Amino acid sequence: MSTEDKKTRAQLLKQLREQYRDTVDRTQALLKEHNAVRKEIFKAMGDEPRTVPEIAELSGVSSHEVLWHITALKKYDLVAEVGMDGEYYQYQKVKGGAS
Amino acid sequence: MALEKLQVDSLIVGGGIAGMQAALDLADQGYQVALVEKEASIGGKMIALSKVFPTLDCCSCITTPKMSAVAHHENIQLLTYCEVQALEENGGGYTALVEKKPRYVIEEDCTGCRECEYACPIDLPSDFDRGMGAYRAVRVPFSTAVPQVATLDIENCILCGKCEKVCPHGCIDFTQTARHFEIETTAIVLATGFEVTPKDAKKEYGAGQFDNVIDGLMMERLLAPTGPYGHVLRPGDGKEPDSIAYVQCAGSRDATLGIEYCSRVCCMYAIKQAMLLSGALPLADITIYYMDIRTFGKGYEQFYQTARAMGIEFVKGKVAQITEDENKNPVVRVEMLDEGSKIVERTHDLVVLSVGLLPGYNPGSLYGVPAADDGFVTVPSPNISPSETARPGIFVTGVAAGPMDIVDSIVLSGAAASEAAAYIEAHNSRVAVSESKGKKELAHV
Amino acid sequence: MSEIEQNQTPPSEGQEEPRIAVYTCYCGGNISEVVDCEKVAEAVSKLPNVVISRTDMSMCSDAGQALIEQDIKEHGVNRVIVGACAPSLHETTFRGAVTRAGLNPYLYHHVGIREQDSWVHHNDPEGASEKAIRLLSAGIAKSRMLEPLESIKLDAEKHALIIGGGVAGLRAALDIARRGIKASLIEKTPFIGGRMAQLETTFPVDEPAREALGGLIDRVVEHPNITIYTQAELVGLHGYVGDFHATIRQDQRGVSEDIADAAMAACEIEVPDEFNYGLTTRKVIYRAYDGCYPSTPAVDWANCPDGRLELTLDGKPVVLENRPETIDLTVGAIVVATGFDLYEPREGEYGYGILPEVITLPQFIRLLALNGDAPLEWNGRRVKNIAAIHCVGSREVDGIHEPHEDGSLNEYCSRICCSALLHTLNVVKDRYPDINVYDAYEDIRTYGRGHEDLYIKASHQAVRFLRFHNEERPTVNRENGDQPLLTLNDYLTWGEEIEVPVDLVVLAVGVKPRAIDDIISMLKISKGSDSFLAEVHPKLRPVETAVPGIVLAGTAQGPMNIQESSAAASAAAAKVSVLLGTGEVELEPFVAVVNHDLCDGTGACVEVCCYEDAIALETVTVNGAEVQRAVVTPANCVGCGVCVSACPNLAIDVQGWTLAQYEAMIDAIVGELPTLEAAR
Amino acid sequence: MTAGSTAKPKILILATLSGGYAGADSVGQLHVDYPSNVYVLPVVCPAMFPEDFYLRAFKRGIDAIIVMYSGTDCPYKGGAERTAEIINRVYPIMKEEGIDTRRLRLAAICTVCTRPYLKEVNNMHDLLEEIGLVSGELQAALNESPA
Repeated sequence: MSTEDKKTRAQLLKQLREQYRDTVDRTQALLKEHNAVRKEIFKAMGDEPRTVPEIAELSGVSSHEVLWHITALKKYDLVAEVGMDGEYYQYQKVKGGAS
Repeated sequence: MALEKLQVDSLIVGGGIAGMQAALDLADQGYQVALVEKEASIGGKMIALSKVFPTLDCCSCITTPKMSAVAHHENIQLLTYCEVQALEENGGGYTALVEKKPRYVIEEDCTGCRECEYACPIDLPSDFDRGMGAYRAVRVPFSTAVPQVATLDIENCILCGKCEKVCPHGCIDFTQTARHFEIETTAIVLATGFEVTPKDAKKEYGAGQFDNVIDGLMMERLLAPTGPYGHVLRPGDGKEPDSIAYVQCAGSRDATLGIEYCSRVCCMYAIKQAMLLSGALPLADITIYYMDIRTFGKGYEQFYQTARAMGIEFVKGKVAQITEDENKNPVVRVEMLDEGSKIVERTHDLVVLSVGLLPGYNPGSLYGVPAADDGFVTVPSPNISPSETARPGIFVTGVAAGPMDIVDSIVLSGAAASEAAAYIEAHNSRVAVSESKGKKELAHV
Repeated sequence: MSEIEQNQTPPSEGQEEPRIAVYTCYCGGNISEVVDCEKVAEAVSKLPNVVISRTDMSMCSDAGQALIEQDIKEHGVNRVIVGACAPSLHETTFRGAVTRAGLNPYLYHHVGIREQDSWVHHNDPEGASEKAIRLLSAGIAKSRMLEPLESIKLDAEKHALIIGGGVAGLRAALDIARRGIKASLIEKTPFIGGRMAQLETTFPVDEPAREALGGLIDRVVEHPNITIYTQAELVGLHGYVGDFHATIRQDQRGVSEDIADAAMAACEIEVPDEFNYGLTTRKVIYRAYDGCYPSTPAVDWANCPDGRLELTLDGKPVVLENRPETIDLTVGAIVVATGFDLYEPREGEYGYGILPEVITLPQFIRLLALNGDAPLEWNGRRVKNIAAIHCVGSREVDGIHEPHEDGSLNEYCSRICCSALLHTLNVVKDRYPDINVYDAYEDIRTYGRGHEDLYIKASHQAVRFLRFHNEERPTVNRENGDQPLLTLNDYLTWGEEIEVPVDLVVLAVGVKPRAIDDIISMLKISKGSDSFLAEVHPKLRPVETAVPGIVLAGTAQGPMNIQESSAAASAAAAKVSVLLGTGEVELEPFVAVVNHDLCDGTGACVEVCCYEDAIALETVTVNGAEVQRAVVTPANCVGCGVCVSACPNLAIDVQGWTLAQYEAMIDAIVGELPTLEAAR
Repeated sequence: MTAGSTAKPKILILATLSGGYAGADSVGQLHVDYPSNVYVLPVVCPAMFPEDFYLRAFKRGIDAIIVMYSGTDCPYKGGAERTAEIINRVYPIMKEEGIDTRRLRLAAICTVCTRPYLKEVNNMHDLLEEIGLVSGELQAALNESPA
């Protein structure tokens, strides 16, 4: 990419950021919130297999929300399902996956 | 600048099962077809289902080959992420103005490798998984999507550029803008489908606030092999449910919602799900609260009797209210119609609302075909011409023409294709015979 | 998705060493929930010539197909096997995929491991996995011996035969004709229009049935591509898609237009009128109804002694005789629109046949039509109370209902009776508001668009609904009083026993398959478990039969209302247009081939072959000598293989299904299983 | 899974595409369980197989063969009669070779003959439990008539 192209592109991106400022701000806030929640979830999980109610109990995040984040993390290989405890599945951080 | 132009015999609006079938039935007869789908992939509602009644075939096994056939058919132009914005009459046919939304991904170069998706930091509740799972702001819509290309959801993007950095083919293109083009067509088939009763419609059922009260489409995702949890778990806390209840007519045959019609598919999908659940969770108790069981189609009554024989409990009762106990278990209050309307309360782990079908779109103003009182497209002589609308050359199929199941949608699409073909033939013979049509130029859009 | 790639046999130049790719499909869990697909894929990867062995969630998806195409292009794969659902469902799908990648479609082989494996061995996953390996091994063995084949292209007659002149047949004929294809419609009775003509009004739009039907009939009659044969039946059929030869027998109408009315007046033989379901009589020279098509009366030969009718016209004796004609038609496709029969209740079922007050819904509809606006009387009494009973002859359950004479039960829902009954009860309430109407049901199935309104309206019009349970259906008896008594436990009121004296009982009888075994055997199509005609698959090929070129329209396939019949008929017409539109059909290349090096002209094959001009001895020149050798005409060969076993020299095979391939498959089935990694 | 499991008796079904094969698919759609050592091969019409074909299969280790043809519903003219003729000629040869003739069955199975299909399969399975592998019989016959 030539310097000229890069410049044009940078300008376009800037324009796009301007145009979508509201949604970018909203999404950035969402990301921040997700990161905070996940930090709590990971803390609660430690390196042990944990069920959703256990994580919820330890983290103070609602079990509904914990399940959603676990589902998202599992989909992108950051958390794995490792077994079952009674009526609940257990999840564990994937080594090298979760930060 | 002149608009790009596409000339076809028939324009199909909607790429769900009904639209795909109509497109295939026309294209197989040798007509040029343009299929316009507003979403990033075709497949419609059907592709998100688990297994389908009454054969219990896996849904993908029916849908994905049709998706593939549509994509590969030499007579079909597939136009995803596109919407018709205006329609004009044009010499006995129609000209549609279509907008293609920017994907911010160069379709031709994208291989669907999903590197961008893995790199994207934004997790969003996935519409495909009815909010239970997550997807990223840039993504291939689902594993069997057609086309297999990524789409960037600019409304939920922080423009961090991570996707752009990882894409091995340099496909991410933030400079894309909407494109417009015209489709000249003789006939139009509307296959605009449906939405289901919104979660918050029934205040008596918790207005969508209870985590463990879900709708039938959510249960489809839980039962699907590609479902969000990989198991049937309740969304409130991931518990494997022991007791599951279905509330029939949750949004149909309900004067309080102004929806008096029967949605036609809910009895069968509830029974089918109940059967699949008793396979997935052999120890679970499954109850279906119903007013009338309407298993009217070919093989459906036998399916119902099999479900009864399997031990699924059918209770003739109207669910008046759903509340939550302190453990977030849903509690249903049932008017037992078979016991003189006695009121009983029962607690379940998970309640599934058998929500009804609502029209997905009112084509009235744009296409000039009126909707009837029930919101679906008016069909003036349903007995003799079940797919003909009030406007010449415009036909309707699938749930756009009223609630119907997949089998009936597929058959009606064959009928719509038949009617459209006859209309095209009559139109072509009207057009001056001497006027050589020549080969149709199909612009790449 | 997992993949195991090996390169046991390097690609060789020139000669075609088989390079086989095997795909084991999870089928969205349908297979993988029982069969260990990964293990199967690993096992078959060890077999000779297998260069690729993969699994996938859904091979028939676009991505799955793309994978096959990619492997063909990038890995030089020249044989493809997919282990998945039944071949009847997706074999053509995968043939399409390999064709797109430039491979001959007949180098594809499909192995069914769902219907015949995972779905029937739930309790034996180990055995199911072993079976999958053996079936795939057999497929691989066959695949090594596959050869590229070319489909047989034949001219197709742009002409369709439609059997049945009811609304479905008419609709199909019209749609086919409008596509520029000739349509010949045969109707058994003297008049077209079928059962729709017997209705007064229709639902969901309340319109005079004959007006809507008349509009359709007018369009059919006026269309230049359509020929109608009434009093006509199919009596013979041979041939195949594109070139069926149908023999039609047509009775004579019997009377000409000019003497028709006089002849009708002079005719003295009266028979029950089936148009009114026996409520009235008609003469044997008759019109079905005013305004019927054709309008000329016809002679009902079946009810004329010795097929002759003697009349006195203008004082002169006239003898009318039936001299049936035979018509031969060559057609490319056939639409079966033979309609349905009504369930006839057993004697004593709800008092039917014993109590004159008990009639069927179709009879009641005719009664209302004949009655017009006059006060409703039946059996000499003014009708004040009517009871209607749903599900008569439908939803029969083993153990509760007595089987029919042939041992069958009508387990299905007849689909049309609930809405038809409520529509009719609303007509009663509109016309005779003072009549009390009781409606006994188990489930009200007003499922269709606009049908629920019929139920709502009936409720508003004070039709009294009573709900029974299937295992305790209502009874109708006449005890002491002179009125029949409907008795049932009504579960809408705590299951208490209710007795209602009524003047008329209307049975909402179900529909049942037509007795058309002769047509079924001529067409070689099949019935489903409910005895209605079977489609290939309700979603993949909903109006096609397993016989190429023969499609289904309307209630021959199962219960449907008018709207649904029209839709099915139009869909069937679309399939006919696809088949015949180009004037050419493609046939599978699975026909007999003779190896002239082995043939010595015994003629054994010619002797056993039952098909005209399929195989014959011809004089050919071999090494300068004129000898007799068997020669196959592919278009006439059906590929049954009768000649294969008859040949003493093993000189004949059916291509695509050779004896050697079967032997190889058997060897693979009994062979040693490929050894897997030691750990297993 | 090891080679040892090959000792399970094997039932081969030659089923017509228009009859038995579709019937076996119908059984699948009902999800009814039956023994897994049953292998169905689709055939156009079993009239194509000469007598030797059956003998060869038994000698290779197929323990039972059920030919599921379409009977009187056979879509091919003469196919059903011809199949029956050939099968009838196989029986005496089986006897000669010392093979129990019950190992070969001809059954008319239609596309929806699910119960007859299951009956055939289960009966044959039970028979094999009783009479064992075909290899035993062939070995015994070999011992009786030393070459």
